[in-house]
Amino acid sequence: MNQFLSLLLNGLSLGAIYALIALGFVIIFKASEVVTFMQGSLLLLGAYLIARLSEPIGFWAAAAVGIVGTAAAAVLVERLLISRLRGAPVISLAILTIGVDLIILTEITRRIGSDILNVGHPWGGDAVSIGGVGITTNRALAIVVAGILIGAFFIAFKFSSWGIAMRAAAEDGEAAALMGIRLGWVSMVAWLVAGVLAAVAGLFATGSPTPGVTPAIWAVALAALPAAILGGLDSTGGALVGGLIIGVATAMAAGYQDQIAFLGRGFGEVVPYVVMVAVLLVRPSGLFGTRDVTRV
Amino acid sequence: MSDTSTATRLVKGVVLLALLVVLLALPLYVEEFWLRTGFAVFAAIIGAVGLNLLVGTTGQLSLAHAFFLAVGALTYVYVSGDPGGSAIEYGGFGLPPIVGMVAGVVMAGLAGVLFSPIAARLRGIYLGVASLGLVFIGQHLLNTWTSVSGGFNGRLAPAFDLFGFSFGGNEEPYLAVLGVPFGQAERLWYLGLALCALACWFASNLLRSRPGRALQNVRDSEVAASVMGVNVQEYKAKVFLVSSMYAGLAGVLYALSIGSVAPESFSLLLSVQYLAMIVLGGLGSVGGAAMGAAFVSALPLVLQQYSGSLPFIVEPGQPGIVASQAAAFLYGGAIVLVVMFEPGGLAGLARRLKRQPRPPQESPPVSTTSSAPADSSSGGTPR
Amino acid sequence: MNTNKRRAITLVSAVLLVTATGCSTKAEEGGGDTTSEDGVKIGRGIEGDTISLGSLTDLTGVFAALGADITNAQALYWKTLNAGDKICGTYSVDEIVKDHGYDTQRGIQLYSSFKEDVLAIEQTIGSPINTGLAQQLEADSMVNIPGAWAQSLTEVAENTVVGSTYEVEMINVLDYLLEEGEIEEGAKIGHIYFEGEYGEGGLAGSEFFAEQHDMEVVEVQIQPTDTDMTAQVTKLESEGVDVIAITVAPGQTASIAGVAAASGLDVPIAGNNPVYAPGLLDTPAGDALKANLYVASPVAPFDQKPEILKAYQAEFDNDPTLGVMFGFAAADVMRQILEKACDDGDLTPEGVLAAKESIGTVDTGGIAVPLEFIVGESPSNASYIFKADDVPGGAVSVSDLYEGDDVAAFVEGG
Amino acid sequence: MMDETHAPILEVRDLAVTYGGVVQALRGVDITVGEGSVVALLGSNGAGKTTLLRTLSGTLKLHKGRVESGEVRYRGSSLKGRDPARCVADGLVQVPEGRRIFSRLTVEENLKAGGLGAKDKSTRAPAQERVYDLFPVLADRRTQRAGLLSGGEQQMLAIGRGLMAGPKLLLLDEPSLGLAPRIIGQIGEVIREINRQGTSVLLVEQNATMALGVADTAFVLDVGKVSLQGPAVELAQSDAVQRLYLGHGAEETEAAAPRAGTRKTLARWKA
Repeated sequence: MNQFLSLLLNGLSLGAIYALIALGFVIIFKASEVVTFMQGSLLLLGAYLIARLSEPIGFWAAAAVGIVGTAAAAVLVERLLISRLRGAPVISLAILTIGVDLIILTEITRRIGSDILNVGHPWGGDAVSIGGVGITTNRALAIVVAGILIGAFFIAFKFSSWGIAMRAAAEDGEAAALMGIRLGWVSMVAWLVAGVLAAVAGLFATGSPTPGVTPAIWAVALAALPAAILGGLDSTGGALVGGLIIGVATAMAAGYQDQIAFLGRGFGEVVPYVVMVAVLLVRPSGLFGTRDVTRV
Repeated sequence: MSDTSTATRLVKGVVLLALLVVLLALPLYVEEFWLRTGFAVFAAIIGAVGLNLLVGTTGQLSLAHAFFLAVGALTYVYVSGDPGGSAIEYGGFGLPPIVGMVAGVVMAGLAGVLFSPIAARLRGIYLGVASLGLVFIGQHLLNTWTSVSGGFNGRLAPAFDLFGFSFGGNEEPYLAVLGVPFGQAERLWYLGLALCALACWFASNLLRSRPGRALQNVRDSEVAASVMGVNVQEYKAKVFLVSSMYAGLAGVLYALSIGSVAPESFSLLLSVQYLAMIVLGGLGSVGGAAMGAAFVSALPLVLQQYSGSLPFIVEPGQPGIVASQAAAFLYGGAIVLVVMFEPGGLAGLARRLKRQPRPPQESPPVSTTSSAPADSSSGGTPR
Repeated sequence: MNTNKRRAITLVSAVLLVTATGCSTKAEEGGGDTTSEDGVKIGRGIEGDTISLGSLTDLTGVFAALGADITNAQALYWKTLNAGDKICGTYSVDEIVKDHGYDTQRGIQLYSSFKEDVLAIEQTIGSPINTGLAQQLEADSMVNIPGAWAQSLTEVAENTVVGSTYEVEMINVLDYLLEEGEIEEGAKIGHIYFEGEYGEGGLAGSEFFAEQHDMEVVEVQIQPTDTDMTAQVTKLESEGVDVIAITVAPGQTASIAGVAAASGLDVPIAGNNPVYAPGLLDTPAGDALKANLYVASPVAPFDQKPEILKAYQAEFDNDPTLGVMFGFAAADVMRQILEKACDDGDLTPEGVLAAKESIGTVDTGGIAVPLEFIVGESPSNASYIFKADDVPGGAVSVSDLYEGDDVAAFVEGG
Repeated sequence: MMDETHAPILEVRDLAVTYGGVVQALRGVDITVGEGSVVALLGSNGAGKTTLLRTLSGTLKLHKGRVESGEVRYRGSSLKGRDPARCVADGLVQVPEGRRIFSRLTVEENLKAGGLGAKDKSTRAPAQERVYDLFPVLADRRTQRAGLLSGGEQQMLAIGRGLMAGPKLLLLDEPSLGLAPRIIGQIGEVIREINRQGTSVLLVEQNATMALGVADTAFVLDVGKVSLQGPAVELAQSDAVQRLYLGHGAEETEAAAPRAGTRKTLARWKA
């Protein structure tokens, strides 16, 4: 039972990180009609900046710079590339982001080289006990911060001008434009928010119990893609639920691998994809996605 | 009009023929490394042409190509390979390689058919990401099913032979042409060239045929296509079949090219590389896919080979950009530039250089948008 | 149009004929061995007074850390040698280094790009690449030093594995812990290992050891891409293990040590040599690693060979890992084999292979464990055991050369 | 009725528009909307009505259309190169054909979205009150998803949404499309009321009965050109309009009439 609770808690913390990234996917999709494959390199970029800067300027300043820098990079990509291709086929745009991802990933990999960069979280490898179940402070904070960020986002999404503009634009871009909503602005803010979310996810994804910044954390975003898809690519709530499902399912599959040994060792790795394909078979637009997303 | 088109076709025919002659003569001159690189390029071309049928022509984004390549490669080594392995034992039927090759193509096609109900249910980007899942699930399967795959390190691929003529391994019967001994690399080159030419020929015929046009209609608008009497689901399933069979053949050649197969070789990166090939080459064009495949698969090797004489690339071990990174930058950058400025890819570029106007159905990039604005005077702009 | 086409075909065919009958450069290439002035048979890979050695390394992929250090160390080794004794008193060594970025296909392609030009290969990183090359190595009599220690590598005569196999390493480190009283008879071993031969090798070692000592092994398999070990360690914790054996990569090692410390699972951690990199000491798990990690290694930590560290640091300014020691050891083994071949009067590839097989015990002067190359057997029964610490290389020896009591039994039995 | 001597709020002079440089949608169109008036623009499918509106609202570029020649002046200054957001901020607001309400947003959110383009943010609250006064049914359903409204209610929401930005000139694109006659009548009354409150209106319609009943002046667009124009009352009496838009035989005539941009008609067939 203790093992179960521990796995659940850790799964939720992992899921919180996935949810942050998945939310980025969804926001960008809604605002720009782009399925971005570069969340992974944005996450890596954020973590890399924070890790490199935390020594000279301290963790908190580094975190601020890293988050701002990542958001700036995302906005730059939107302004320089995406915004100029408004109306281009979704597949072309997705492929474009793969190209950008490849460039950023290669460069950061080159810069990291063979090191494992330490982010220098003030909480280091500390652990806390919640109801008798141990979890690293980093992961506990991840849940809290992700909860606050996602909550804040949902409020903004529901009530702010940008939120309404974005939902309107997502539903009918031309009609929104006719209402005087600047689609370019909506799209830019979306990329900015996604950049922030990716950097924050990177901040926690590289803390204890993961060793630090290596190019491998790029793959974390890849596991968040199924989370976004299974929730429904155009559903923000779906991103949250999808992230948590993937996180918990992955942790459980890894923790109970003896019981599911017939599926092959190391099954936990593929759980996100298995869950996603299973969900898509039943609901082709994801759990909460609108069925009529035919434009993709 | 018909005069010019005849002339164009003639020019095209002569160019193709000259290319073929050059390709046939090359093994007499170039070194084994280039022949092996060439064989890998031929394999990549076959795979890229197949993926292009799916993504470029029918507009279905697939990231699962690596999986279908794996099915082809694994089937080949299992059907034609012998049981073996030391740490991890694996089985094999030891049948003639040609049987293995055909089986590889058929099995990959079968895998495509099995996946096509999912493909039929999903559209566009949902399909893309679901197919991404297939790559991961496939790799897990390969790593787990060690009696077939040989596990993490993989297993050796049996050399190919056809009716006693060996394309590797023992190199029998001995053959020399104009004093050049034809060893494994030379023989494989011709095998690759023949299969590749066949695959390209079949694909261009398919595109020109009635079903080919139907596929393009499916891409442009599923609704419209079905109104016009195209059975969309059936066509989608069929194109998945053909595309994955191409991938299967590419997988067999991939195995022959490496000499062994390891699950790790069939990662997401491979799928992304194939996608890069067809985007760079030009979606929907067979020649473009071939050019893109040559570019993406040969670039890292060529850069590595000439790293000494290229100013921006350092020798391995020195600080700076090494060849494989330079290659990654180059094709990442090329993808961005192509999507931004030349959606027709290399094929579009070539066409533009020739300044030959084309009938519209050959030039457009993928278009999956079907949400025509309500007014009747929408869209309808010539491309 | 038909006549036109026919004319074109005729023309092109004529061109083909002319080009084909023109001299083909490849046709004149004559292989074959010759004999040098001092009566040594030479062939592929030797031009004048230079022996060319190949290197298939990873400078951009997952094993870039290892690859860079080995490559640097070998370059330094040959530079020193070329300035001094040379091989056979005559030949200097030239390296052809290729970076495959841990891409199997690229590795195989690159092999074909230099196989006509090199006498032997001093470094091949990547198990799948080594597996893929096996047939070709045999066909080309290409002596090769893999950057890996899998049992199956020893079964190819050309492969020259510098160190004990993963099985032997794991038995040694566990045996050491038992001897030191860190674990006791009847203990429970939790083993976290990679899928694939590397992991399976380590696991076979711990299972054999457990059998000998009435122990139980709880196995947890992971994939190389896993980074968060929480679920796995949680499982081991709930099983109440007394020691964690690991056959993983450095990233996972840090995570395992970190999670174990955080959850209060304060037990020794025993690892195969690839589990550790000194960079891990900077991570939050650094203290846990220093406290609990024991690693079996084919090469000695720098404290045993300070002169090598000094020489390296004079030349390169990165923080060296034990990859440097391995690079030196591999180059030294290669030198000894070449010298033996030279003594035998045959520096052709076949001669080098014969020298490798007949060389007997190779002593690298305490850089690596003593080696003897018998096809299908672990080249050594010994390992160096080290702990993590804040010193160059990140490792301090806790024992001299160590050979566990059970290794002999394992080698005979297995 | 307003005096025709007022300075026009909108002047279209000799406007020619093509799509993709090939398909000519408008050729030499002249239209004037007087300040404070209601102008009806009639025409069949493919006549160029929607193209004209796109030119006015700045969305022509989204459809790869281009102004080849001519000029559009709104309140005395050229609209050239003005993007949709600028147009809305300047009080030129279009209510698109087919309503295009944001069906997954609530009624109130739709109205808020409509107010986002207003230059002066402080006008949003009063504008919303005005819309609720005009359409009490929307006030009752303010928290409902817009997609759940009836067709007529959706059209009212679309108009209300357009009013949120405080337009000086409201462009209405076929507000009667697909609605029952009774509802069409209501829409006509609403248009009159909006006009009374000081907003000029350009009403694009196929339903000539309603349009000519509401408008002061009217233009008939045919194959990208203005074929008839004049006071709405007079036009309603003319033979041509009687035959084409009010009377019988409309279908046959339309089918027989030559069309610009046949491909656009085709596009409709496909969709």
